[in-house]
Amino acid sequence: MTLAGILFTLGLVSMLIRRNMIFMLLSVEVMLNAAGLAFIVASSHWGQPDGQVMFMFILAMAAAEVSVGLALILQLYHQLKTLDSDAASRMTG
Amino acid sequence: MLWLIPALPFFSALILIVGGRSLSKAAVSVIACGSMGLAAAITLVLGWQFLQGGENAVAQHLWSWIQSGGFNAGIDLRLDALSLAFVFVITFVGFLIHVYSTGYMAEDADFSRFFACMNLFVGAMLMLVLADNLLLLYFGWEGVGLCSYLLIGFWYKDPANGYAARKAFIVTRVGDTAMAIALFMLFQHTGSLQIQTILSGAPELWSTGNETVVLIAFLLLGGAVGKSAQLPLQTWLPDAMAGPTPVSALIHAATMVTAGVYLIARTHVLFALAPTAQTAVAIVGAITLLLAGCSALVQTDIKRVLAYSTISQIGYMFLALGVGAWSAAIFHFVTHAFFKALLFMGAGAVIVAMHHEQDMFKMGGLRKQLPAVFWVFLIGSASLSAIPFITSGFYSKDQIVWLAWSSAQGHSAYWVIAIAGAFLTAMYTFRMVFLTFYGEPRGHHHPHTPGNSMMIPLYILAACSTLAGFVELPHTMGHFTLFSDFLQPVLPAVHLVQESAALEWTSQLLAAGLTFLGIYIAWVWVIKKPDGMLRFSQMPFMQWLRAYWFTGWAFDAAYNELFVHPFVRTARMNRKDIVDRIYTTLARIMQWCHDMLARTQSGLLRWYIMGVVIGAVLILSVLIWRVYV
Amino acid sequence: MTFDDLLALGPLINICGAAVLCMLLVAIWRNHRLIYFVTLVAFALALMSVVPIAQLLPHTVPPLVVVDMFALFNSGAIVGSGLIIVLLSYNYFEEREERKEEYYLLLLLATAGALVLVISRHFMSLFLGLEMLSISLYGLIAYLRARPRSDEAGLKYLILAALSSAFLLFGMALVYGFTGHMDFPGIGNYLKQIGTLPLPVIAGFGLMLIGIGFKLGIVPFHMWAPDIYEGAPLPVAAFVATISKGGVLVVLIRLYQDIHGRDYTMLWWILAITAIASMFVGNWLALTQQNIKRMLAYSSIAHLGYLLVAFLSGAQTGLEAIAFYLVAYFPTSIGAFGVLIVMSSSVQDAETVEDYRGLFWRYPWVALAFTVMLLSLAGIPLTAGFIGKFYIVMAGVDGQRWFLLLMLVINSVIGLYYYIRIVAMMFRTTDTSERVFIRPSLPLAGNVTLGLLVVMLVGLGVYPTAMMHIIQQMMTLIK
Amino acid sequence: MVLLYIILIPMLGALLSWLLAARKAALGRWVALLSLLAGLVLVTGIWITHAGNEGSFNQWLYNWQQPWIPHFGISLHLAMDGLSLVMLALTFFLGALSVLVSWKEIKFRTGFFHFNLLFVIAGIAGVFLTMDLFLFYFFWEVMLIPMYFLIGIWGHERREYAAYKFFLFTQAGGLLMLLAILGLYFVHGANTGVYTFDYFALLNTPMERALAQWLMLGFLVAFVVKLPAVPFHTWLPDAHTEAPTAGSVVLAGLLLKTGAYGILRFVLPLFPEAAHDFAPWAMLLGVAGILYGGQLAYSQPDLKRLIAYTSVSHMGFVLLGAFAFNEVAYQGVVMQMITHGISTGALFMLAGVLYERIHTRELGRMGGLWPTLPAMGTVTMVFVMASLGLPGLGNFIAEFLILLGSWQANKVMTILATVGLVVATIYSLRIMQRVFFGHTERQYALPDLRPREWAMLLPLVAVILWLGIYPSPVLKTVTNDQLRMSNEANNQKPMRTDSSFVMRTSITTDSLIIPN
Repeated sequence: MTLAGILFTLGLVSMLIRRNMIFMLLSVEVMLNAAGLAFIVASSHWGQPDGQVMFMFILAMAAAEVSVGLALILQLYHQLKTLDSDAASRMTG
Repeated sequence: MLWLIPALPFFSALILIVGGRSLSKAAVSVIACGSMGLAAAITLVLGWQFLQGGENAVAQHLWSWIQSGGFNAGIDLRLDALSLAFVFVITFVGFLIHVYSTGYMAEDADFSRFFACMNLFVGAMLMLVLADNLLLLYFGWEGVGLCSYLLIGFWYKDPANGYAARKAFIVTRVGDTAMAIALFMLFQHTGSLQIQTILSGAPELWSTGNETVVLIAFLLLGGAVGKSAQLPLQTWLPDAMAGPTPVSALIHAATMVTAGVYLIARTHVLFALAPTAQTAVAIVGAITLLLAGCSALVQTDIKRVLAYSTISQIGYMFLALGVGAWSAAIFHFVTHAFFKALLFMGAGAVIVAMHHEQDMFKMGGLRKQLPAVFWVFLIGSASLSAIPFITSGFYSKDQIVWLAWSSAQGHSAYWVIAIAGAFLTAMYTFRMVFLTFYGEPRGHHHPHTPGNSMMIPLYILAACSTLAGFVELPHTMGHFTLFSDFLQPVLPAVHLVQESAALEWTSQLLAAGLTFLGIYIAWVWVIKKPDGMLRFSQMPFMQWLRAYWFTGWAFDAAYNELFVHPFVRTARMNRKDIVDRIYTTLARIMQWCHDMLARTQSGLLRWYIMGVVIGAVLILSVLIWRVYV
Repeated sequence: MTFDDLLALGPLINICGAAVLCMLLVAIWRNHRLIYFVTLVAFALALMSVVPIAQLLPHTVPPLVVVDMFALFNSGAIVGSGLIIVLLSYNYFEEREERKEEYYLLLLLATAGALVLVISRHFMSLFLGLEMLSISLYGLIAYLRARPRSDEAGLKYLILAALSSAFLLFGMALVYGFTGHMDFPGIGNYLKQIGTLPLPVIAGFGLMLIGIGFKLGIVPFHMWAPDIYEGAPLPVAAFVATISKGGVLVVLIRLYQDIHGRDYTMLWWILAITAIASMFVGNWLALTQQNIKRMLAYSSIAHLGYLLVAFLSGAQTGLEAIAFYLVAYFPTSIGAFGVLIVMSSSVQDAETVEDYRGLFWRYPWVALAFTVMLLSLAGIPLTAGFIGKFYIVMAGVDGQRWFLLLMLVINSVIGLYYYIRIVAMMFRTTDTSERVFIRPSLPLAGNVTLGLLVVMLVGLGVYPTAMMHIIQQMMTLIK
Repeated sequence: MVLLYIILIPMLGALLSWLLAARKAALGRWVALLSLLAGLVLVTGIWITHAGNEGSFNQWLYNWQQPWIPHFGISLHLAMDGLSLVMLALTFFLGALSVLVSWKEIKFRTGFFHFNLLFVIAGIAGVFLTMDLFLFYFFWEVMLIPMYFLIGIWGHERREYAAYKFFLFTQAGGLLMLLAILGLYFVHGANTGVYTFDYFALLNTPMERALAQWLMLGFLVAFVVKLPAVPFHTWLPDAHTEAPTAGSVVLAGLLLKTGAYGILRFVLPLFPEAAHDFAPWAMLLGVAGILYGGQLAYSQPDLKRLIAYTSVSHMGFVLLGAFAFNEVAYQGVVMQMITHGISTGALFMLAGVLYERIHTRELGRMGGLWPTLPAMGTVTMVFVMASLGLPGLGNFIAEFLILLGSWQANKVMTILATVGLVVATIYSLRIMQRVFFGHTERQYALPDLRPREWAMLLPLVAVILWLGIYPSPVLKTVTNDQLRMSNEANNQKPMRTDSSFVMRTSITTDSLIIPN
């Protein structure tokens, strides 16, 4: 459980400090997996299958997210010629 | 048919307002003077009946005006001796002045507007004196104020006239508010504004000197001093001379300014119950007559002299009222109406003759050019300065002088002041006469005698101001008391404490002597050795004094500093309405919040994430804090 | 899995089926019109299928979902608004994108997600629904690839949404880890037994709140909203503003009720603070906003705040108020976007306030429609928004939440300003000849839809009784 | 049912005139005018028929009720008594005149203009008639939007700013009132189990003092903003100044009156006790308004702005009288509502007529107009005198009665208010001086009043004179309401005054039983 917590925070922090969008995506993944881990632990603790099921869902969803995310990043890269997230700030106010 | 008396002038005023511009001057004069003449005639008839029929009042209820809760005021007229005296003067003198005006205003473009206002005024004034309840009286009271405003500012092109007009209205309005409050109090305590109810009810309701009634009386006095240009609200009258001369004659000499006298006489019961207030009336009158006399002494404008003398004469009336000599006050009112109207119209004649020149120092020597005017003016002046035996002014004023001392509330100080006043009166009056009619012509005009329409009223008034005095003779001279008997049912007789004829003789002789002395000094001053007087008046102190008196004891300056300027300044300062600031600031704050927050919407992904995280941290910490603390 | 279950899940199944159908169609024969109609029919069917379900309620499909009146009502609302959005979409995309068909696919999926959310009473279904919703939203938001802003918005939404769902998941995990239950009632009962809230559970709820709050776009998780609204295609923006938020809100309410959130004052406090913050921040941000899309985003933040006030009033009328407010708010804000849609040309969205200068004198009917929408948002009588706001205030007074109400009043005054600003702009008479306006494509379908919406809003505003009656019954059943 | 017509007539007129104006502008004007005249005829007809039989105003003349939102106990409940009757007469009278006054002034989009104008009037009529608090709030809000358009579209230079200000102020007040209404609703429901917005049901709702005071304030704020009283008055000068003439007339003549009406109809009867406790403060607000508004009026360089501030000053009297709790003051207040509506409306019309001729509102650029416009000058003189409270004109009756009544309640305030009369004189005379008197270099060649202008000004002159010389009809008509009011006040708490007559007004509340 603690490990999960640590992972989660790590992901969060790296999310804050990273500017490269790819890495941001990665750190989100890390956080998600941390959550998944937490579920596993919980389910083993209660001896229920639900946790594992949940983890499956998480994996699937993470995969989907990554795919869509990468596609978007690719497009954005075509336009901005950079992966710097700060470049993608054309809407303000 | 009582209602016709005020209705006629109102009606003709209405006609003139609506159709005045399309009527010819002749038609206008016929309508205006005709209505006045009719009213006067009706008054005579009614007066005759009144004197025949023994009952002491004729009342007429027209319709119920205001009916709200316990409050009830109708359009009720009531004619008794007191109001009859006033109505007579108003209609009769009014009629003469109207006739006179047809000549005086002949050249004016706004002929019909003038007569509309004049008629309106007469109507309102008649309402005032005929009203049976104080609210209706207040109606007339404000109505005459309006007309006075309109007529003072009649020549509106000159802003100064407009200023004088507004000053008159506003200053009198100050007095009116006091009167209004008096009305509230009277209603609160007596549950009615019917004059008769109040007068009959007051003695049961209040013991003498009860502070409520004293307060009421003082407030009424406030109203009175406003209208009658007494201290401390006298400042508007001299400026009011900006109006055409007939206006000054009718409104600011004969009728309106005496409304205060009427009010106090009308509510004399209340004043009798409030000795302090009554003394105040006397003191106000006394002081006013002195101050005004002094100011009159140094004026250069002939009309301003007369204005100040009016103030001073009304001071006499107040003095009389203050010492409980009710009928004496009314008597002086009647005679004063005659001779002051006469004087004003004479002055008007002179002014017309001099092509609207009002400065006495530009006149002189008119005795030759305008003999007729000179004679009537002389009669008027004589009456004003109370030349013994032959003038009405003597009888009325002398009565006051004597009663100021001898009556119950009288006091020797009053007497002294009154005597001094008589002296001053004689002095300034004849200074005026000499300056105007004697000596060498100083102006380079070629005066022409005015037409009959102006002269005939003068002759009539001259006759009146001589004869009117003989309706009331002092004890020392056959004790003939027609007038006071006539007023008896309304106004109680004066209580005398000194009955000694010797004292009265001395008083009268002294007064007469001082009068002649005054005339003599005036003669010396103006004709015998003017240069000597000049040198005398060149002394620094005298110069200061002259300037001081000339401005009417600098009351105007004081009021400007005290009231006018502060009001105007703050008004100017606050033109933008400080309260609005609150809301504009509020709006600005909102805008500021918007700008601040808009900054946070930077479009930077990292920043947004940071936002989320900060939120998360906040929420979690709050939660955990709530648990562990 | 009985037939009743299937029937109870009718709308959901409908939509999912349609989604599959669309997928196949896209594979076989892509034709915009065809797919458009399929989707339309699907939504219509779903909407109809809502009615018969009412008899067999409340119906639980253990363990994941419960179909009670509340759920059904909201499903109806969601499907209905979905229908309207589809109606508005056709021309918008017809003019823009070369590959329009997937749009409907995604839209259907997203709606399905929302429907799942509405009926979910279990972490798993909650999570499933949420992700179905958000993942298809990534696609929708970034749909117009031609436009740079579009996929920027998409990416932002993706990363932030992922982040938030990470929070949500972790929170769930914590709760589950401690309580051993994943279904709301189970959790609720368990917590009732042990009486207090232990720390991990608190933390768990806190994290979940973050995840949900993000989806609702309430302060302080609101920052994404304006960019997404601005970047996304207009129909999608409408979708985000209404359906996704509505669905999530329903879940929040259900969760809050099942775990007896009212017993834990601190949750109440947190929500209260967020509500107030949302109202103020939303209104302030919208105050002089020149871009109407962003303005609507901010105003939706504020409206969520209002909804929370009703929700927090704790009075029975609170839920009624929410239900009614949603019914009033969905068509209103969809209508507002709808006006933007019909006013937009094939190349450019009419999104700045300036585009609407003197609109009334050029296109009076559209302007009137927009005016009605804005007034309804502002809560002026004769519109549904007024009754909605009235309902909320009523709930607040009923629950004696004077302070919240005061905040609400202040905010609705602030809010007035920017709605009226646009109205004023539309009625401005200064001559408009010199500037060139966006040539609006006033598609017939769009106009008709707008007309319907206006009628609906005014109808609700003048004679709300019928709708209230329905809500009443719903409430009697939910207890 | 007739009550419903009173509201519907202007609404239909609004739609018709909008539609017809598209075809021909004049047509729209005529429709608007005729529909308002029809309303006027209807109302006066009611008045005359009921004025005939004595004491008919001591009960509700008409009462009509239909369920609207039964779920909340909201119903379309209209009822009419003397007060409503008089106010409605005023509404249609001024309404018709305001159509006349904009005959030439409004040149573009006349259809939409008249639509808004008539819609405002319909809303106002609704406010005066409704006896259901929800419905009341409904109409209260309905008035605003069209008024907003009137100001914002056809106004002068800074029209939009003024329109916003007007709208936001009144909205803020209105929402607070909504809170108070709902509070009352629930209190009553909790006490009696009957949840209803019905006025008569909510009368005499027992509640503890503190709550009553809060609710009372909630109502009062809305009305005081509308009235307006210092310090909530700042929307008014802008709105009045920027609005087109008709707008100013409707604002000053009618909209402000809804505030006064609200106080008389709702604040005092619903919360007599709380109102009593608050009375001194309310009177203070009133007096502040009288003096402050008067001084600001004096200092304004803009004619319409000056007149606007005079309304602030005059409405102070309303507040003063309403919280004096006695019959005289009450009738004075009603008189004040009417006479102020007429006199100020007339002044705004004159300002508009003047603006059409010399195209300025700056007092500095006027002056010396009397020789060119003597007739207009005379008419103006009448209304200037009215606004300074000259006896013989309606306003005097109103102000005198108010002061007479308030004297019983609070001496100090009354004295200060009486000083207000002097201030009134000062600013009123300033109008005459600056506009008509004085001399001018410019050689004006201006036409004097035209027939249409006579047609709209003469009735006003006639009415103001009539009210000044023979106000009894009005006073008779509104007599019963204040009986109800003052005796509810009395039931709660004996009058704090030694006057003999206020007691006489406490008569049994048979006026509350509604004939069906």
